[in-house]
Amino acid sequence: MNNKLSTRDFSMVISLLIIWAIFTILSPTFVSSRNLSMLMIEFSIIAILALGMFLVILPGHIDLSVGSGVGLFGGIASVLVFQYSWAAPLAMFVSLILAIITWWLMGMLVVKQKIPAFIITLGGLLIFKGSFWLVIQNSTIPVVKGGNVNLYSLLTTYYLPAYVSYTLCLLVIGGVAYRKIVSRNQRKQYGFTVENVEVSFMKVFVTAQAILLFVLVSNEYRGVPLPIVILATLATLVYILTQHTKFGRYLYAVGSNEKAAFISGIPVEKLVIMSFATMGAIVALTGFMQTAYAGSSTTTIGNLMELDAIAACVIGGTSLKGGRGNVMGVLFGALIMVSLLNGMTLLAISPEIKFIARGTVLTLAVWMDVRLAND
Amino acid sequence: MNNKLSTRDFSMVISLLIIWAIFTILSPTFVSSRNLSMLMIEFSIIAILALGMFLVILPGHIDLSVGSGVGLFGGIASVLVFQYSWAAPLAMFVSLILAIITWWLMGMLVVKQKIPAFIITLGGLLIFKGSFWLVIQNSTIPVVKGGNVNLYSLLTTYYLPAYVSYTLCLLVIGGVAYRKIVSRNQRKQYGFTVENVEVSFMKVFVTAQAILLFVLVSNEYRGVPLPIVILATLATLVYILTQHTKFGRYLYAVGSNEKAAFISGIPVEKLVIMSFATMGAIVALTGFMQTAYAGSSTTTIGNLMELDAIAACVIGGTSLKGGRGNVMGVLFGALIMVSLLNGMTLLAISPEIKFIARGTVLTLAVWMDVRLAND
Amino acid sequence: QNQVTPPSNRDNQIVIGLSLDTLKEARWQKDRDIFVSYAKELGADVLVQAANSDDTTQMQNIEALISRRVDVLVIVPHNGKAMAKAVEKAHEAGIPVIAYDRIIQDCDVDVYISFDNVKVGEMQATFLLDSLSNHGKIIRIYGSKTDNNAFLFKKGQDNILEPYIKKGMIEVIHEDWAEDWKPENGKKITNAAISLHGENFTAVLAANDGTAGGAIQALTEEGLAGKIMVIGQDAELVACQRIVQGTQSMTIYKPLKKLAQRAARLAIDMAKRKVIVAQESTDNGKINVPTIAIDVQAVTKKNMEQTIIKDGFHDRKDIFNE
Amino acid sequence: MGTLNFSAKNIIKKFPGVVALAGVDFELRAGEIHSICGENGAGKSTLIKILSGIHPNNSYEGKLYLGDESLELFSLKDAEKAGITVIYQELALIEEMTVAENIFLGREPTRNGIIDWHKIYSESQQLLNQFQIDIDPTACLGELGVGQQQLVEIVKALGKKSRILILDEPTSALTEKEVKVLLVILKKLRNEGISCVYISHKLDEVFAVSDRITVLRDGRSIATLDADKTSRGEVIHCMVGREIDNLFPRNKTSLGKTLLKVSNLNVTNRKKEVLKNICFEVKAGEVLGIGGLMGSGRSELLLHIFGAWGKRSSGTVEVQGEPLEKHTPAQSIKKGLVLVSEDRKIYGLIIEKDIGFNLSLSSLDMFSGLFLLDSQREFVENDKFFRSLKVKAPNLESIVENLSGGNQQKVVLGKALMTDPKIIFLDEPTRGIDVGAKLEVYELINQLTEKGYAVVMVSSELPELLGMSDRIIMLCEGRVGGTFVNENLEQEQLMSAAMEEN
Ligand SMILES: Nc1ncnc2c1ncn2[C@@H]1O[C@H](COP(=O)(O)OP(=O)(O)OP(=O)(O)O)[C@@H](O)[C@H]1O
Ligand SMILES: Nc1ncnc2c1ncn2[C@@H]1O[C@H](COP(=O)(O)OP(=O)(O)OP(=O)(O)O)[C@@H](O)[C@H]1O
Ligand SMILES: [Mg+2]
Ligand SMILES: [Mg+2]
Repeated sequence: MNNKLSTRDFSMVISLLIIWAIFTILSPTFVSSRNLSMLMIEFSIIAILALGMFLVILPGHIDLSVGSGVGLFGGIASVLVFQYSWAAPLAMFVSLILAIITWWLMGMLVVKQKIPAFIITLGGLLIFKGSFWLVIQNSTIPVVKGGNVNLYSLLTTYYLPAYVSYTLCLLVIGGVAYRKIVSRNQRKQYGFTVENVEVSFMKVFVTAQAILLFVLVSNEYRGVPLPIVILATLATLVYILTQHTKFGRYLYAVGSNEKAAFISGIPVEKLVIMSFATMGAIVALTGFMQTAYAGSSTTTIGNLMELDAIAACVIGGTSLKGGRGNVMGVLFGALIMVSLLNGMTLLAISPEIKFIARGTVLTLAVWMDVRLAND
Repeated sequence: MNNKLSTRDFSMVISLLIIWAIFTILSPTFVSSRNLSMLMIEFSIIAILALGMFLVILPGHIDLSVGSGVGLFGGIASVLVFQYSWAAPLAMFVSLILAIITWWLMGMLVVKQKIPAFIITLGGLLIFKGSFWLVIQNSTIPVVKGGNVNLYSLLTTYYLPAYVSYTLCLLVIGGVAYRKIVSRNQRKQYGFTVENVEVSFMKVFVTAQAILLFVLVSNEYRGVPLPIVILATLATLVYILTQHTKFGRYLYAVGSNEKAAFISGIPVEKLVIMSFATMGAIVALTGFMQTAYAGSSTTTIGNLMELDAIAACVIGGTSLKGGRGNVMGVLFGALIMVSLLNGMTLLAISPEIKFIARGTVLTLAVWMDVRLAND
Repeated sequence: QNQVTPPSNRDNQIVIGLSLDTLKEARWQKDRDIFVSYAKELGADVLVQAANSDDTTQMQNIEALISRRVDVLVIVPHNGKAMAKAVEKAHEAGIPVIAYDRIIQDCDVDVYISFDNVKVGEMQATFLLDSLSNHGKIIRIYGSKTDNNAFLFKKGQDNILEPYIKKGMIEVIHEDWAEDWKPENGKKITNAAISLHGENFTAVLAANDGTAGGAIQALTEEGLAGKIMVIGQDAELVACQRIVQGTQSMTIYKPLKKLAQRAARLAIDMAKRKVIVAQESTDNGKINVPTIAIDVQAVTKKNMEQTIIKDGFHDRKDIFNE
Repeated sequence: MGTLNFSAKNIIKKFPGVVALAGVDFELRAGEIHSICGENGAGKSTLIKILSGIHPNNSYEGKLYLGDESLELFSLKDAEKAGITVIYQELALIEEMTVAENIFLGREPTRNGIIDWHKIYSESQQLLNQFQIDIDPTACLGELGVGQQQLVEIVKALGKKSRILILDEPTSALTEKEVKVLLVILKKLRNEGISCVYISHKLDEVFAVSDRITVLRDGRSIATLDADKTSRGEVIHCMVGREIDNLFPRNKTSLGKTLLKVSNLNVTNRKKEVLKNICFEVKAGEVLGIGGLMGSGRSELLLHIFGAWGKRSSGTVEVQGEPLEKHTPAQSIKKGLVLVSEDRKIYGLIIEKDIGFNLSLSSLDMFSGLFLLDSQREFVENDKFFRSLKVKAPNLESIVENLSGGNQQKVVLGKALMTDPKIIFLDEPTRGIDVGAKLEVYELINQLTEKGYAVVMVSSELPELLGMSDRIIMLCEGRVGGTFVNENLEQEQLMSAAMEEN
């Protein structure tokens, strides 16, 4: 069920198509392979953060601190790389660990001390911002010493060579098909009704086409951007996590009825702490990508990203009360937000209008979503 | 019930005293009459907004849009005054009405369309910001034409003449004493336990002293600042509203169990809409005061004020789930926040540290609050 | 030395209040450090405030400084119009005010000392024209539309460019405001321009080194870095590094040391109620403010040595990161 | 090893202000069904919470024993390890999840980390079949009625294959039919050597299944009786400390004019026809009983008339001659119509506030002048109801959440009555309350009808319907299946009306 399309999802597909249509009409460049690649990179960054946010909202909490977190942990890494000339991987690893610990602590405070996540993370927002500025001394810290490249800087600038992306793409399609077959057989052997072969085949086929098309378009420019690969991997993980593992299902359970979950013997506290820790890791990852994207740590990195992440989740039909939402939705939500911004930048629309448009779309999308959910 | 002092309130008084003590030691100027007046003005502005937020959180909603609202409706008024040379009172009145309508609409969307307030007001945040910049064309619009004064500019710059404040102060004390006596008699006549006379007297006496002290100190500088009078009035109103009227009772009921409230014949929807409308009025008022304080509408007016307002409520023991909290708490919360900022500014502490300190205190205060609530 | 000192400080210790727009950019930290250390040499104390580019905060900061009874106020207004009120308040308290780097409008501020931002914009434009020999397609990245300094820079650039744009010698193929001065926005804007118009443009005129950095990031990824000239301003360290690497063509160096030290001396003189002599004057809408102007310099690979490094604004080894 | 006695010795449990248990001895023999009876607030649930580790070992005095060695429970987990499974008074299910997921919640089978959904679905199907419960395991729990959810909860517990099963009022939301199913299941389990603690206020169930009965009163264990050697009378006597001869003391009153008239009412919800062509009327002084199976639309009917549910596609509702449509509960109450809903926790009470707050909630108009509330008068009024309803609690300031079910129910009733209504809708008014409290509710109904009020009472318990109502309507899939005047009626007649095929 959770993996079948709902009116909800349709509503989003529609909004997305509308937005794309409008921009394409206003400026055909919008669908140029180059711009699409750019869009994909920007999309990956927001979407990854949104996935993390999803894992926190699912059990009914929220995280306002991710924005400044992105700045801080991106900053720590670049300071280590640029000023202490550590190797990029090491620097990123350390910063990652720090982030996980920090969020783990916040999670502890939330569950053990029963302080609402809203507050803890609001506090975090302020503390991380301050620390961030201290760490980079309000200056500009590049992610790599003069002009050359490292793992850090490549995060958002590397494109897969054609052959790699084709192999990958084949593997993925193969995987999907295999999984389909397996689950069909399992369903058979358990004597469930099995959708007839054509349908299954179509499903796989369509998926395959979509992926292939994407690879082709990207290769037209420079190839599949690394960020999108990272996103794809993470998304798949989170999908499996939330739909097909205990941890994920428990997140839903806790989100929709904590008391019941507890009585059913679910380790509520551990669960929440873990979801926060995961968020920490994702924040760090986003931090690296966002900083790499800007090329250097500056005081403004990450500003308001928490809002974008939350918006993405909510537009994607995640309930802020917890217990409802799914990965697909979140991805769509993020894609809507990003397309909007990218398109408007392409049209050099003035900031005032950008704000208004963002606000309107956010509200409309959710409104549409709610309407559809209610009939 | 709610007007008895709880451990909660004590926890706040203590935190406040600690903060004040520290600052006074670090810089005696902190308790200079001038600085206290300044502090009172800054306090009034935040506290007023926080009271509005309180009315929205009580029935279980939240408002993220107040920050940009403050900017926008302050801006509208000053544009009308400065560019269209309207009379200040008229301009403010119009802007006020607009604000009320806007929030009334947001309320409608929340209750009729069932869109979570978090989203609506997040949308509002973006839309108002955009509109604000449009309205003032990213420029700086003074609240009054060249150098002279008007009702608008006086909002934060007028100080009551000594004799007025003394009369006021006497009236207030009289009122308190009278109310005390009345309620004692009523309790007697209904045969409830009555606290013994000494206690009652002490209470009144202490209040009286506090007020008197405040007036004396203020007069040492320029007199009681108008903003604090506005705040006092509003606070009293909101206190009566929430503790001694049907409306207030209903707010608590809806906040703690909307369904039951509805079945019990409470006009839930009307109620929420009204609380939003009230918020609108308060936002406009805050907008005027904040803008008057800065002397002119500029693009940054109101930034992040929503966070301060929410923080004030939460520090003051208001539950974000709704249904719990009281005016006294909110005032204390606001006072803590403001004292902190004012003190650090006085010590010329660098912004980074300010952020960190704010975050820490917010978390600590709430943590303390929660701990005390749990024992 | 036998001047009237305000009653506030019983000891003759002079206290200067320095209210900065922001410390978020490296440049202002330098201002602060130089100003403070020099003032100390001259035997004065300095209270520093930074407002995170927020007018209300800056008002509060100044209120605080007045509460602390400083002898003189040095203000770097985030927004020249908004700080008029602050000046009045200071004067009510009998404290003289110096406008530092940015004029404060519509009030009787005592002195204005700066290299003004309009001039900076003009200088950028002039350099652009010279090195393009007045012809070419360019991208313009303005600063945060909510920050009126962005408008000052733009004004300066326009003063020079307008005629050429009218004549069609300079064609602006893409222009946009970088929200919040964010480098990534500078990058997005540049990307948008490339997506729209391909690679046929010759220069990017950015509002500061931060946004310039964003633009260069985009160009690098496009393989255009170095081929297309990028102009910024502020002489941030990274900018200087880019200049020596050749990815950025020019930045504007504002000899902060001169400015800050001059300002510090000025402040102390005013605190001692000495008479100030200023050649120029600037109309701030209310009065003609006595003005002390300090020249700015365009910095390129060529004159890096004579300017930045000579003044010790940045160390050579940092710039060439050896 | 399913053959060990589970016993509690001299348990004392105090809560701030209340002594919930003041020395309880309880022994559960292997392979017996042991019922616990007691008034509301006698301490049954509290005892259960102790037996299942919710109130951890150190939070009370007394000891637990499994066999002869003492058993220390600090958490649910411990209890589960010891083979103890509990079904609590309030459901512990996730509405958003499927039936199957709920059944396996907390113990999902996994294949190298991945949940084996197929296994979950097929096994839950088997479980459901095994107990002849026909619910689709892939259905979303939220779509089921309370009764069916209750069954799912039970299946979930049974699925854990534990040695000791504790059920706290499992049947409060079940229909006769579902109850029968459950009782069969329990007996089956007993024969498999699983011992079981059974709590219910429905004595006929208690006598139907239990081997022994322990009676609690005011937190003390009064007696432990062998089911086949004792009688209802004795049990009730132990519970309430006095004889109760007539369980249903309905005394008819002369009927007045028609107060409520409903004619060909059709109601839809989410575009689904739920109530079809319903007609009935209620006269002053009359008690109209409404029966039917779970999901037959009884609560929905009341809720709609009250203005709290569904869209009316056609038909009229008249209260004292005036039509009601597109109205809100607020308006209904003004017109003299009140509803006491079936789920007091969700639709009845502001659980976290005190008794006074709740009692006066619907009647604040009475106490508010232009603007202000007269809290003194409010208090006096509250106090009147507090006493007249004999709510068992320290005072008006005590928090409703800490009251036992029955007392909570009284508070809800008090709230309704304070609005001084003409017509009163009671939806399952005696659900989960004890004989004594029931009696009080019935007395109340009598008083009301004597005062010339009209009462509409929905109940799933046929005896109650037959005992208390003057006329009875049986609903069947949203239609009126039959209307009866309550004279020498038989349960069978009602049942057939409720299930009659159209
Ligand atoms: N998150 C879930 N919650 C509840 N049921 C689920 C969930 N995921 C899958 N199921 C159900 O479990 C069974 C097997 O699920 P699975 O996704 O492994 O196979 P499937 O549904 O055939 O896969 P596909 O969605 O590709 O057709 C199906 O009946 C599916 O509806
Ligand atoms: N958490 C609590 N805090 C304070 N008092 C409590 C708490 N839980 C129960 N009580 C009190 O303990 C007593 C026993 O409550 P309990 O729920 O066990 O009664 P019960 O026998 O289950 O009644 P019912 O049949 O209505 O469920 C009641 O007086 C109740 O008010
Ligand atoms: Mg119970
Ligand atoms: Mg029902």
